[in-house]
Amino acid sequence: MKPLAQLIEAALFAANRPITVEELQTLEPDASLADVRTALEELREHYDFDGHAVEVLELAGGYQILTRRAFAEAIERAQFAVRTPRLTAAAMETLSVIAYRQPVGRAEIEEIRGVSAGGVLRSLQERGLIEVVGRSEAMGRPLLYGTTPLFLELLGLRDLGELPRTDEFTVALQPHKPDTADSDEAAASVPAES
Amino acid sequence: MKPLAQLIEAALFAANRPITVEELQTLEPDASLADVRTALEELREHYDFDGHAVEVLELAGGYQILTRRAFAEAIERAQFAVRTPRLTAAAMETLSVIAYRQPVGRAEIEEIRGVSAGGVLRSLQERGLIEVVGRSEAMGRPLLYGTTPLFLELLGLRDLGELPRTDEFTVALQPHKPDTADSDEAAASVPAES
Amino acid sequence: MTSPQPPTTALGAEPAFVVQLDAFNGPLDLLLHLLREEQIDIADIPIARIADQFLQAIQHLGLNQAADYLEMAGRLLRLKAQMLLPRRDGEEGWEDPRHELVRRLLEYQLIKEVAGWLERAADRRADQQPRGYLPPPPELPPPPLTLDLLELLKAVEQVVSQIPSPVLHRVVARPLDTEGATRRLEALLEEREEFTWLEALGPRPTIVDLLSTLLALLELAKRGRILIAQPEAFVSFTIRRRAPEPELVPVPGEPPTVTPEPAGPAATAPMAELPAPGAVEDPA
Repeated sequence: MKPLAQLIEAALFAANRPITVEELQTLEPDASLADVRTALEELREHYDFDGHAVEVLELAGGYQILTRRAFAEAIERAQFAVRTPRLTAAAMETLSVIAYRQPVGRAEIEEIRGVSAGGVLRSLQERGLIEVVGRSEAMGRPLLYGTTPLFLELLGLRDLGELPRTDEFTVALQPHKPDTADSDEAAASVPAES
Repeated sequence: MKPLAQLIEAALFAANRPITVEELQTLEPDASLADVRTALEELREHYDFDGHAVEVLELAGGYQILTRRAFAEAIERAQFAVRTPRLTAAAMETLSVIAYRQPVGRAEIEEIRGVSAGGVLRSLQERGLIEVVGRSEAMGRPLLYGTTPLFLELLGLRDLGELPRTDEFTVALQPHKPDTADSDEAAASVPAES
Repeated sequence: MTSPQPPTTALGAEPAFVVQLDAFNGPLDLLLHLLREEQIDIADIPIARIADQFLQAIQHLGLNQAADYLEMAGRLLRLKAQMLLPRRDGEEGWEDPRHELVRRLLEYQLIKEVAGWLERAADRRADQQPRGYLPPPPELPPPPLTLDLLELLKAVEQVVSQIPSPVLHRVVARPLDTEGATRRLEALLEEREEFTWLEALGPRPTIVDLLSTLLALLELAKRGRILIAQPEAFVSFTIRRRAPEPELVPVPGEPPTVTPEPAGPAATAPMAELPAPGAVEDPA
């Protein structure tokens, strides 16, 4: 591996979060951003062609080394690592509203979900998944929330543009059997309206 | 790389501690301890000959993947690349209230900013920017906060007297029409009194 | 009563309707569940039936959830009432009162779909582990905190701009036209020997007119030009020219002759200097 690729490997390995190209550039001030990108590509190919169990992924606006999905089960079985705990359904719903409506205030979130949102918002904020991004001009100047880079990291997304468009979801409330695991197939087959 | 070496690479990468050969064996029950050792050796050689920035080390009775010593400096720099912490808007606002009103209690800060201040006060205190300077005589004898010398140091001020007077701000504290957005022009044209 | 935990079933004919509310993320979620259980087309929700089922489902609510569910219960009951209102066939402007509820249900359903997608994405991501072991970071001085005066001042401005401007009661000085009122009264006195308070006020008096007239009257009485009397309680008092002997209430202390004080302070002073009521009657 070339020296820059080595430097980048060491940095990505040591950092436990996605690192941006700009941050990586500070490792070698003489290198251009293009050099950094080339070295990242070298590292990525190296991992891929040599059959490493880890890969370089683009996540939340940066790059991170993660184990490949194929080894998830083995790692979990051996209990060498703890799987990130799942969010509650309430937290996921709240995140969904914020992800699609950001910047969005608490009142709108509560209106859409039909329940008060204070506790969930606080806990999402504490986990670093959402943050206050401003204040509305509306009465009382309520706080507005948006998602953080950590949110993208949690979902394995490069950026918010990777979220599906809402019209790609089906909202089928036609009568159907309640117990079928419907979401995936239904979404694929039924075209959504507006 | 052979499948067992891959499994071991994934496990060592994800593990949060050194892993013993016996533990690694649980990844592949069909493999013998000798197989595991051979695979570890394969992995180690792979890292060494391919010029990776990481290596397999035997540590505390187990095995770990760590960055090579040669990259310590680069990694340190990578840690520096963590964005210099800035104060959040909430912290800034709280700090400004304290700077101008000190000694000031939490209730007054919350009254002025319209939001609860507990978390922000704690973090400002942890950063050494504010400190408890006394207790109010009011009911419950609440703590009073003031700014620290570090606060002055960071701002490059000799003393608090060097803070600009509030009437030098564009948003004048003088009473003015509540509903006209007059702040800028008004402040620019009308000389401040006193 | 034999089966201890009947499965979550919607209300058929059975009264044994058990819904584990903890399983729902709020009233909309519960409502969606009821609609699905009953295989109801969302375009045509039988509000009365669904409202009853909803009420039954939330009967045993814990207090901490109650507010959200009760609000929905209220909405449903109002909808139920609205649906009962008669409407003319083919009426143009009639809007289905269920429309808003349907919109919210669809929106919430969408959010649930999105949440499901996010959850699957998070699950997939959780299949990939980041580096597990992180050695303690080298002892570094904490990075310098970025803090500059400009930012602090911006924050001050931000705070200051958010302080609501105090609502001040604005006092508008509206000068009383006592002199005008005096002239009007004098003109009236020329014409008539006696008139009532209401006549003195004229048609549609403003509060300023009223006060001006009152002050003018008191001033005239003080100067001995008029007599003021109220025949009985709660009736308009009468004003009489004081040419002959006083037979009504005499104004004490003032000679009925020409007074050297043409207009006392009360006649010209703005409202703020309005003398206390006793001051005119009792100059001693």
